[in-house]
Amino acid sequence: MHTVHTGETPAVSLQLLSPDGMRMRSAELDPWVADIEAEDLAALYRDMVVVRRIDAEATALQRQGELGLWPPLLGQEAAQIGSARALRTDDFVFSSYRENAVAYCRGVSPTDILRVWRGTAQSGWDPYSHGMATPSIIIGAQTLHATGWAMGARFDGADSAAVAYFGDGATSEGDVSEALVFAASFQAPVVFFCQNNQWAISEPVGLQAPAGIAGRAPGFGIPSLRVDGNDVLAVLAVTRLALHRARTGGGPTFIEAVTYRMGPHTTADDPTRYRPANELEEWAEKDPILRLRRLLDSLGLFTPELEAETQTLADSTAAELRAGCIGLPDPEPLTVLANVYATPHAGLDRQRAEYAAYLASFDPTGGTDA
Amino acid sequence: MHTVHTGETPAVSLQLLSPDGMRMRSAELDPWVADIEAEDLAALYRDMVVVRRIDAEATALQRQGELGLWPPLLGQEAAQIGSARALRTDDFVFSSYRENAVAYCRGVSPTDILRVWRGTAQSGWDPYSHGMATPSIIIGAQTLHATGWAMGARFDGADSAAVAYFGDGATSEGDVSEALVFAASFQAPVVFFCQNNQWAISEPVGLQAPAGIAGRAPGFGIPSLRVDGNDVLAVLAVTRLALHRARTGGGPTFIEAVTYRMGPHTTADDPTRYRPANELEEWAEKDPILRLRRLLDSLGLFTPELEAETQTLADSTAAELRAGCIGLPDPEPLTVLANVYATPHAGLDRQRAEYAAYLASFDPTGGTDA
Amino acid sequence: MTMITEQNSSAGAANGQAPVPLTETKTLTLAKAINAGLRRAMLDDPKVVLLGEDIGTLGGVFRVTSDLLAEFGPNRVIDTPLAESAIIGTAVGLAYRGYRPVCEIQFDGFIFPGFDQIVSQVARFHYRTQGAVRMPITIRVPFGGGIGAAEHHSESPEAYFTHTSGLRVVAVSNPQDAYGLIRQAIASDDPVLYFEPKRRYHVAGPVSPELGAPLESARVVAAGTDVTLLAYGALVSTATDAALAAADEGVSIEVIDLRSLSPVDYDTVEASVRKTGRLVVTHEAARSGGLGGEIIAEITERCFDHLEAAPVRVTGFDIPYPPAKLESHHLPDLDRMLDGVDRVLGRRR
Amino acid sequence: MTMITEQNSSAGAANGQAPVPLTETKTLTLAKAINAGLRRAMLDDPKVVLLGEDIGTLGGVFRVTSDLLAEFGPNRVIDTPLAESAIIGTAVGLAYRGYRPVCEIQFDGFIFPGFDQIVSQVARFHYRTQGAVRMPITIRVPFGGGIGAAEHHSESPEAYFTHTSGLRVVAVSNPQDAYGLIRQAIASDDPVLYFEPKRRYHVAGPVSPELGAPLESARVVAAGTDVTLLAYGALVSTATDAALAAADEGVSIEVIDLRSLSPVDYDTVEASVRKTGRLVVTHEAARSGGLGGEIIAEITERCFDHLEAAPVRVTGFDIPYPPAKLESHHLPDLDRMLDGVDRVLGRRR
Ligand SMILES: Cc1ncc(C[n+]2csc(CCOP(=O)(O)OP(=O)(O)O)c2C)c(N)n1
Ligand SMILES: Cc1ncc(C[n+]2csc(CCOP(=O)(O)OP(=O)(O)O)c2C)c(N)n1
Ligand SMILES: [Mg+2]
Ligand SMILES: [Mg+2]
Repeated sequence: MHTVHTGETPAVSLQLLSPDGMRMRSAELDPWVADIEAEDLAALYRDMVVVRRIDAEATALQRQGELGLWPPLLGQEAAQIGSARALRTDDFVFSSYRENAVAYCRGVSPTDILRVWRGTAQSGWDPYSHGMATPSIIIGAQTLHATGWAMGARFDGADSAAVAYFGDGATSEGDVSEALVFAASFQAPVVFFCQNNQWAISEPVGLQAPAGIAGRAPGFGIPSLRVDGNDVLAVLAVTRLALHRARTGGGPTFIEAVTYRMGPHTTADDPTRYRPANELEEWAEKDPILRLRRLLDSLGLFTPELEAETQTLADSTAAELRAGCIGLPDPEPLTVLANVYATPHAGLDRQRAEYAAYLASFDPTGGTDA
Repeated sequence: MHTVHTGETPAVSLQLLSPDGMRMRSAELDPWVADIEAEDLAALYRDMVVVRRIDAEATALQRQGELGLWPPLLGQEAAQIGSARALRTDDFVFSSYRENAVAYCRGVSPTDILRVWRGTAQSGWDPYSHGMATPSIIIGAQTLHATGWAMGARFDGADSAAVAYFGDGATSEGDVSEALVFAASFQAPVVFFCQNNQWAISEPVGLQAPAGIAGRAPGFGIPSLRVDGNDVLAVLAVTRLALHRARTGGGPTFIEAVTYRMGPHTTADDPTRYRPANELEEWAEKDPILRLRRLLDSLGLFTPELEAETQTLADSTAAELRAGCIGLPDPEPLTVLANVYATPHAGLDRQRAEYAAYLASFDPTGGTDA
Repeated sequence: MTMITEQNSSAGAANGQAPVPLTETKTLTLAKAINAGLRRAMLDDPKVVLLGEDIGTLGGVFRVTSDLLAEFGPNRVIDTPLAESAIIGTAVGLAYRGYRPVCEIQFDGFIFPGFDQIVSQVARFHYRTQGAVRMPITIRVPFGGGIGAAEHHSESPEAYFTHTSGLRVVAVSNPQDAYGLIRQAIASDDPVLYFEPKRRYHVAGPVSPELGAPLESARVVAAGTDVTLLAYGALVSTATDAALAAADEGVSIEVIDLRSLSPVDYDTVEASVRKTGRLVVTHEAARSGGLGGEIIAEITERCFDHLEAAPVRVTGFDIPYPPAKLESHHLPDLDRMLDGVDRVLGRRR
Repeated sequence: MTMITEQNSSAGAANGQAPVPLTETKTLTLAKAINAGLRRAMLDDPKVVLLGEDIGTLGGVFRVTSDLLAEFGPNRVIDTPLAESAIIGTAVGLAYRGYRPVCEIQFDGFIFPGFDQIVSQVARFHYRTQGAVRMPITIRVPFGGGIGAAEHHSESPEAYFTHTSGLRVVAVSNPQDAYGLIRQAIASDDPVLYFEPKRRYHVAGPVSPELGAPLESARVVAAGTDVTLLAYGALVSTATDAALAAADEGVSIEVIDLRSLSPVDYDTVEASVRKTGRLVVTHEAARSGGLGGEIIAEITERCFDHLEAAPVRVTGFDIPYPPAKLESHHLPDLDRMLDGVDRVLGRRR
């Protein structure tokens, strides 16, 4: 029945790198990575190895009781590095909690990344210093923030773009659909970057989106791309393409990066309760780092120097992370009552004074001042 | 760029009746109205005339101060009658505030339709007696209720379906998108019936859905149909088609009925502030009643008897409506505190007793009992 | 039956008059005073933008934003799609970029789809980022009943927001405050919920171009010595009438217009209760969990030894908003306020 | 640093044991007691269905629904897409069709996207339809802090719901109540918000198969004569400890577990305060607009002449939930409760 429209999600994803490291040609994407030289490939490789190492070290710190929780990105390095390396400093990222590789690319220090997870602060960095908002834990909420920021950029006549990162599960939240509506209506320069890592905690993507994810945005009037999220080159290319559209008045673009969460949802999760046994192995063959390494190898670029230098950087970053984490000071008690408001607030000022007096009552030296 | 998917909404709507009353052939839709005889056409005509009269009478009652507000359906008679007449009694309707013709088809008395608008009750009828929930004023909320009801029908193994009525503006609300997600995931037997009447108060549909409305559901995995909403036969056909899918395990269907709100948003609205001058005239040519009348005429079925009988029914219904409205008793004061809970509630029982005593204190005869 | 409806409660700008800049004291309706305040704020700061449903071409269902689209254009007066979470959520993004968004929620009952963005995002970004990110967002909400409207059009949701740390909440009662406080709300670096008493939109009063008393301050409307009567929004005028009626019976009521619901100006309230020893709080919102209980608890703590009697509440019942024909039984009116005064004076029958 | 996280706070059903029907008194953790109550309700009534994120295959992030999918199948234990408004909204539709849905909200802070459906729909259908449509919906919410979690995982949003007419609200503190009240909540023809003290999920206690005291009733946990200390949820155990500590100093505290937050069992509270003359209310939620103020206002009205001192609140501050390393400064603990007791006794330094 031809007039019944059924959704169709492109079965294949855009690729520039096959799982065995072959460089595929794509008339559509090649121009967007034409400037990528050997050293850029090496840099992407280095990035991915380092963020995987950050991830492993943070996981270890959590296991050792130094972090309350950690949401690993293992397996999603290409999706995050490829997209984040396409950004300019004047762009702005609104992410979820798993985008630690994106934060790394935005210049956030490893220690700052950990503050939230160690529980010393609700956010680890000043968003304005890095062009990246602090992670949103409320699923999907940040897609509206990104859209609003982008509307503002358009009003300002700036050619900056906002990027909203979110997961496959997030696509079910009303906020994400509303963000698509507003982005389309106001032609906001925003890139919706969905990492479809196949799972939302224990729920497979098929529960959230039986018809697939990339097919959703077009119905809202937003062009959509489905990319192999484990192919760092293809991700870089499509993100550049989408950002270019945004900067040149082309409005929003939706990207589905098909990837895989190789670890647990967080360190508190036990995926053996729900994940089919062979799934991990299947995806291990499509590992994003291995893939780029194979390409580098085939091009003769995977030199001992690169390997050593990468290793050194990963080691030093991990060491910095560990030392930074353990060295994070506990916040001062009275900061619990600080910064609720930007301006003085009678009620809170009183509560702070009372609590300061209360704390002082325990201190024989009569210490803490309000 | 072939891999960028852009939304496309079918430019044409399904039709069985042209604006000048020609019966168009459609291999797809004809089977769904093959059983429609002369008397059925006459009945549809009668329905539409009567509900237009109800609408006019209610509008008049509002102007005369007998109703607080009235949301006219003028122009949307075919969309509502065509769809509602496709339903069985065991189906269930979850509507918005404008679906008074649907309520009429569900056997709700004109007086009961008015209770809400006269302000004597929050809802005018028992939903279970009519297979129709009381109207939702919160835009879009009812689409989730319909989806949940339909999930229940599926769990029960029943072949009943739910129908959610909503407007073009409602498609922007997160709830409506979430309803599509749940309906698709659980293959719920629900029909999403969107009356695109071109306006959401003062906002044109292009603001809500620059890419059109019918194209949205497929991205969620829900087949979609776009129908001429001023063509009562085509609306009947597509609704039957969608209900059949629902009853036979085919899951949800989305219908966009393209129609026009010929009146103000409500009696409190002034469309001259925002509506282009010629728009109303253009749509008047596509009037749903005129169209069916032309068909009846061309078939020699528009007899003086039909005209007279229709007129009589419209007159008597209007008279019933007016008398019923004016005769609606004001609710008893203490009902203000009734039915908040289904079971006794200490706090409320106390407030009721206190208020009864308070009221009694004004009554020299010592009247009202708690 | 007279019912104030969207159209006939229009602020009256439909007549095509351009908004008048306020340079001297003028008589304006409350709705027009807000309009004038919005306009002043938009003229003063190009970063002030308005977002909401039907606020542009139509000028809002109450016409509060009349003529602003024509003056400031579609990048500053934004007719948004029908989605409250998105109205608030995109305002957050705009604030992130340095804007000062003013969101209109069409009616009180439609704020809840945007509740998550208000409570979990708007209210918390400053705390979350240790002060790095400010949320100078104003959320305008026509609130309260008494207009004979259908469900969801007459609610008083303010207590949900006064319980939400990180927000400021104000409710205005007259044109002058409406003008001064909308400007202060927009100028505030904190998010402000700004409640507008919709059944008073039409009432006119003098408005000077001053900012008036600070955002956090209450105002003694009528001095008195026997009982302190606290009100806000539309009920301030009822409370003032009650005070006049009580005066006839020899009872001297001090009426206080709270203006700021969060924080409450306890200095002003406390001074009054220390003087009168008796407190009545009135609001349209449900009694349980309403602002009245909070204020009574706080005042009892601060003034226990000065209280002559237990403070009394005169509020809406613990019910969903009732149908129009019953709302007069739900809303505090002059008689119920006087009954509350009687109770706090121990005169209850 | 020990932090209770989702995994290690599992109710322990991960070991594959089938749930045990409760026919005699057994020792169960609070989480397992809820599981047993859910199971009992599902066995008793085929119309009871569970909806939520990760509640099926995973058994919930706290494992409260462990093994129920296997026993009752996917039409009764429904892993839903990630959308809280839809979880509540489809439950409304299911209730319309005669079901008794039990919704799980994964963590307290995730209830707000579903707020509109709860406040404007679930709470109001019975009133709206003059009793024709019932909403026997239970909404389970793990609540409260003290588990060292990230933002949105430690909140106490109960006051938003106690201010919402049409809802019933309960909070459980121990396995026995958890079992009895979840069954009563599900059996209730009214909607019930059921708050689970997540940091007490692991604590075990005896659970008999009885329904226990009625849904609306409070419970005197420890009798006393000097001060009434009101608590609910996780703080009941802290309050009990505080009473023990105070007893050592010769102060006799009557501890009451509120259990029902809406309506409050004022008969029980009033009787206690008439005896002691002094009231302390404690909760983790922010002080302003929290349940404490409401109860103090009501009790002040009912027992004014019996009060020896102004009632005192020991609550969380008026702040968004703080980072984990600061939560011990926010949450009422034994010392702060004793400080509150000192204050109400006029012993405050
Ligand atoms: C509004 C809200 N509901 C529920 C949660 C609990 N939760 C945290 S992560 C998660 C799954 C998210 O899945 P997805 O969007 O695919 O992102 P991923 O974790 O796979 O990166 C859920 C349900 C939440 N954080 N926010
Ligand atoms: C959640 C919510 N927001 C705002 C409103 C106010 N409102 C009532 S009708 C309406 C426009 C609805 O347009 P549409 O969905 O196209 O339906 P129509 O009125 O055209 O039938 C609006 C904004 C509301 N009722 N509910
Ligand atoms: Mg995922
Ligand atoms: Mg419309």
